Amino acid sequence: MSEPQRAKAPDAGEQAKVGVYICYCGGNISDHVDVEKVRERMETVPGVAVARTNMFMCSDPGQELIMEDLRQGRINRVVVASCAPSLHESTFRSAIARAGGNPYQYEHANIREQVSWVHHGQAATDKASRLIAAATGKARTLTPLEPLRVTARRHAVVIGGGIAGMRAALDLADMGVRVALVEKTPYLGGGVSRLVRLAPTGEDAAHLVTTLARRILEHPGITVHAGSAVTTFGGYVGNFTLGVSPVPGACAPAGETWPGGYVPGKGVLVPPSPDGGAITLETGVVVLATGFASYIPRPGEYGFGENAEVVTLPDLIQKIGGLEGQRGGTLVIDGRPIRSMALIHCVGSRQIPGIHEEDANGHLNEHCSRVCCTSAINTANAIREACPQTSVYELYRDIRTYGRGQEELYAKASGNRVVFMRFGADQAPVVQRGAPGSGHPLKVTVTDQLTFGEELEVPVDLVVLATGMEPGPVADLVEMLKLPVGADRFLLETHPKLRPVELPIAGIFLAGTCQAPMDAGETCNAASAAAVKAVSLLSKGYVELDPFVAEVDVRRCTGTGACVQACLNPGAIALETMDIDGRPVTRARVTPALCLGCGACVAVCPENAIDINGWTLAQYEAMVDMIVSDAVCQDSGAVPETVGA
Amino acid sequence: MGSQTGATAQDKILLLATESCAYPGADSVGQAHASYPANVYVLKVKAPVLFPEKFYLDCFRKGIGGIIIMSCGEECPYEGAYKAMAKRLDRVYELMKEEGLDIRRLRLTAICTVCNRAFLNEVNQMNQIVHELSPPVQAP
Amino acid sequence: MDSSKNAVFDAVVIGGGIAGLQSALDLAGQGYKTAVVEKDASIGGKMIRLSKVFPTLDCASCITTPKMAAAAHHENITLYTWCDVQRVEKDATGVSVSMIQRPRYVDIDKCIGCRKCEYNCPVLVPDTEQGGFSGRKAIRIPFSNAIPQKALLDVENCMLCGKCADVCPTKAIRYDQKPEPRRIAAKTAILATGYELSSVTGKPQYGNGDIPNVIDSLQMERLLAPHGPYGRVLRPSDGMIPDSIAYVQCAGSRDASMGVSYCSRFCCMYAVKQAMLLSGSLPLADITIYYMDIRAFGKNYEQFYQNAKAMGIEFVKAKVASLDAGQGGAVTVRYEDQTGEGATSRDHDLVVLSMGVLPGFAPGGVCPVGLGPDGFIQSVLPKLSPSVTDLEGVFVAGVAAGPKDIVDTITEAGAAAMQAAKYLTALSGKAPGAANKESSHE
Amino acid sequence: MTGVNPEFVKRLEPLSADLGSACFNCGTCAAICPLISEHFPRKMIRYVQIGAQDRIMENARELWRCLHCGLCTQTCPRGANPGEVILTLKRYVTSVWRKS
Repeated sequence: MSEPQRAKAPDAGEQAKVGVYICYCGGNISDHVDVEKVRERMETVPGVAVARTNMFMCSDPGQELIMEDLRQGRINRVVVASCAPSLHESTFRSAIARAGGNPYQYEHANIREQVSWVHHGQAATDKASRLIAAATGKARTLTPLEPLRVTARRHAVVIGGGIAGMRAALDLADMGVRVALVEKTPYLGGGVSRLVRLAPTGEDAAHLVTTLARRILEHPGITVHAGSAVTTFGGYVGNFTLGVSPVPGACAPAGETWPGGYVPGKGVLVPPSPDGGAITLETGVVVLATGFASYIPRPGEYGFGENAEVVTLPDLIQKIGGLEGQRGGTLVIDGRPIRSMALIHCVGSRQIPGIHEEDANGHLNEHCSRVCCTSAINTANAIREACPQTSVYELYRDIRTYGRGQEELYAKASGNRVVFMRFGADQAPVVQRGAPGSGHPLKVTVTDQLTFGEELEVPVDLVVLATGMEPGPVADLVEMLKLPVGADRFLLETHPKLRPVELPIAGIFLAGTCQAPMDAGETCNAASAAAVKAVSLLSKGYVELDPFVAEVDVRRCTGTGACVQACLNPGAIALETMDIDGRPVTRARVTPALCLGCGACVAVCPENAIDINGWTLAQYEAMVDMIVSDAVCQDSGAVPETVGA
Repeated sequence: MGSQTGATAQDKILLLATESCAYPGADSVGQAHASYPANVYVLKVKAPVLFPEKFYLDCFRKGIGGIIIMSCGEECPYEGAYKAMAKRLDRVYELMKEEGLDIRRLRLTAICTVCNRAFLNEVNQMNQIVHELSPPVQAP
Repeated sequence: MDSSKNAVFDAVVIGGGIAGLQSALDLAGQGYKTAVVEKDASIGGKMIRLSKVFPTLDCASCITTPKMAAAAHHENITLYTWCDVQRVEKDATGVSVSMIQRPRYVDIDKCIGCRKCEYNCPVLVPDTEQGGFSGRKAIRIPFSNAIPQKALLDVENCMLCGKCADVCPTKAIRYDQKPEPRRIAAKTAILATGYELSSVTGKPQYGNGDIPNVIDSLQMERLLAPHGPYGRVLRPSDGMIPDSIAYVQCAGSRDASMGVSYCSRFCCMYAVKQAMLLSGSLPLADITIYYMDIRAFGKNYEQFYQNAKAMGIEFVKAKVASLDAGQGGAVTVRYEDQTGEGATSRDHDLVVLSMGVLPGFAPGGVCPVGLGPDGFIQSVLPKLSPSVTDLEGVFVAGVAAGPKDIVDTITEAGAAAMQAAKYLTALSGKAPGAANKESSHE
Repeated sequence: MTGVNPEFVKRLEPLSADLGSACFNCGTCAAICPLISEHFPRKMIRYVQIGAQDRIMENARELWRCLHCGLCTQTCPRGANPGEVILTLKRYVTSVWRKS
């Protein structure tokens, strides 16, 4: 085994004593890995002072094992072998810190997701042994590190002026954080402005939007940049820089309305900003509240685009508004009486490969859009209550009135004699022109599972497609901010339960439907949750960052400048003249807050004089040595051979 | 230098998996309990651009049979890192040829956090390759 | 951890489940001194008792324990476990919570959680933490990953033999411990009181709990948990490995005949999740889910449901009408095959009732907060700020405000912490804007 | 092919206060009915919902097998009162038969 080539100075003189802690994970690991055998093997690994096991290493007693060994001075490096580091690395780092150790003298071996859940028998035990041995190889050379402290601007940029963006902006501003709200259109209100009465409690969308928008416009801590978009992005948590420019053509038609007034379908018109042109915003955090797009049916999908009588639900909602003047009789749309209408659910949602057709870009919307069932039923109720002469049929796959008060809305629809019909994913209803003389322009035929699989024919005057939510058009932001996107193309949170409104990029948060379909209440909850994370991050005036940045060993550096050439974040590393042993010399120097920690510099240094703290090349070499070494175990079938350890 | 004995060491496959994409991708395969050969070892890296040419050649010398660099591809959080690394790999391939190493032993691929099928494909293919090829270093 | 009789905080969170813990962490993270009051002997709520969670199939313990540990170790958080809230009062000065610290019969400061008492206790009773399928001692650590890891004596079953006191290395057993009143004063409160599973006795047609091998969904969570009672899935009556398992959806929800008309929101997904876990541990078993509508509405839930279908789990659209004990421990399920021949019956080795949820807290006489017709705490701003209640300065998070899955609960808990923080800020006058203005006018 | 007829239900309205509109077709009544298997009584409720008058007349004899034990009404999750719907249909069918 090769000894570390470059042990760091602070560690000199202190012999590495590694503690290895192996988790049973209540059988998750121990069902496939012989944990006690692994522990025995680890006791023979050079540098390992103790090796212990526990049912749940993450539990208090498990952590206590580690802390006690540290306190007693039995160990000074820690290796925990358990589940994925994403789950518990921070748990163990903080346990080490509580016991007075340095949390960065820690290495994690992933023997659940990458061993016990994918391999079985002897092979699993052997692989776990080698992985843990490799972790000890790295741990032996880990030096104490301190987190970087970066001053953070008490300022937030919120991108998107729908209810998510407005909710987050108000919460932040009420906590004393200055906020710049950037909205592409000249209006505040987003998706909710395209609604009328919100299910299930019947709030007036215009009132909700107006309430939030007025408070935003009056708030001294909030500046609104409407009709503007983010065009450049740079910096890091606490100190982001965003370029914001006017969107060409994004202005309200002159004379259409007045600043501060509500325009149905659009929102509250924002007074033009005094500065007008392109500006630069310097900010501590960014909240993404970019919203969703409504699915547009393909031409011919349920007769859409081919029949004027086929419309989408969002279009219908705007057309009928509050159903003013439509009391007591038959619903009239554009002068045409609607005696019978069919609402078809799951249009552009819950699409299944092999059954549904992909869009022009090869995408299928496999997700459920969450809000359409309740929205469709809400609309059906409004119509049936205002216009009892209009019959309403709902053709669905599953009724998903999941939320509080929503099942009651569904029951009410039944009471209102909305007729529900259920179709299978592979038996979509067919929309055709009605027979001449039928008195209805369209007919819908459906194999109805509620009627024992009989085929029903429904003559209708209108077909309404309950279209789903799609990810909004944010490709530019995804590109600029390097945002992670899920298989469903919505922005992807770090973890749905551990960190539901956070991204892997520190200081950037998710609010609302840019992440997944949500209703208004859920959107505001998500926005407030994002705001609370942002406020916590800014509360101290500084942000602590991981110390995994490049560091130059000035004794080895000869000032070739290769690292400066290779650096991917210009400015993070530069050549400087400095005094060493009384002589002025040119050496490389890193600005830690700008360093991305990517290591591009490491590979090119001819002198091996630069490394990423906590991820050094020598540590990788040590890990590879331990993986290939047969010191801890022989692979099954291998010729047994003793190796000098 | 560690031991290079035993007929098994050359079978080992190293995955250099990026912390933001491929490493959680490997975890996702685990969450799905999808089995793959146990000679595959995942090392977490911030960005594979860190490794100089020599690192790869040393790995083969030590007996690693195959290396898959599982990067984030175009989604790489470090702008320009992917390109810089791809360029470096061209030189690694040249050096491998000079040393008589089959260049199929080293692959660069992009694996996302939910790319379970792609992950399994890659490791199974590499496993087949290292089984077909004779060990990169001859056992003494 | 547990603190003195009278204490003053910025915020008090009632309920130490995942909602309460997340709210407390988000308040403490901003520097607010926060108390968490929990009726159980451990924090962690329902979530820590689950096996794995949908749609990621992470083990519940792995997701919950970091938050439990973070709360327990946070310098700004004080935990009060095993406490019964008597009164929550709101006046001009803030919120005061009167409660009774129930006796553990163990000196919590002395107990080191070594379990010697538990190992030596001769009294064995059914362990409700394991679905009643295995035994526990009269004195025990509540469950393996409980926080705090402190022993608890069950006085109803203890026969006062004195063995625990004899073996306790720290002399922590206190047979004479008495309930102690405590009082907490704070400026704001978050109600995160969670839920209870609805009762199997709610519908006589489902057997009132008397049919062997009919279990509820939390019992199945224990059977599936890696640290469950058997370590594998066996049916309770005879230890047989079940070949055929059925789920009865809406067994405690969407049913006026049981008095619960609302949808409990997460039963579909936990049934699909359990079915997937079962088909992993029992690859040969047939798994059938009887349902009315599969409500897979959350992020990646539909994809999860479609995966379950692709794995061969059978979904039958029918509300089960009745259950009966069949031959040899089987359970006969009676339902209407809607696209087939009509009313029919099928036998399964094991039947799981997907129970719904009932409010975990009846505030009547305790806290003057407004309730909805469903008995859950009412939000006065369900769209703009769902955590705002009709009591100024008192907020609500999680299932206390209506059924909700873990993802939505955690998000709402963050939102409640935000609203509480704004309320505190407005009170102190340090920041512009006024939270109370918002709660009355939005 | 079965045609739907929203007008049909209006003919039943004078005969009853409850036409099973609350029914969400869960099938409890069909499975709980001790006398008749197949889809009864949900079948009748469903035909009322979609206005399939012909189907009701074709299957009218089933109505008289119902003894009004009340089990369906008692267990209905939506409180849709299937027993009352069957009674209403008996009245309706009788009136049609009388006329013809």
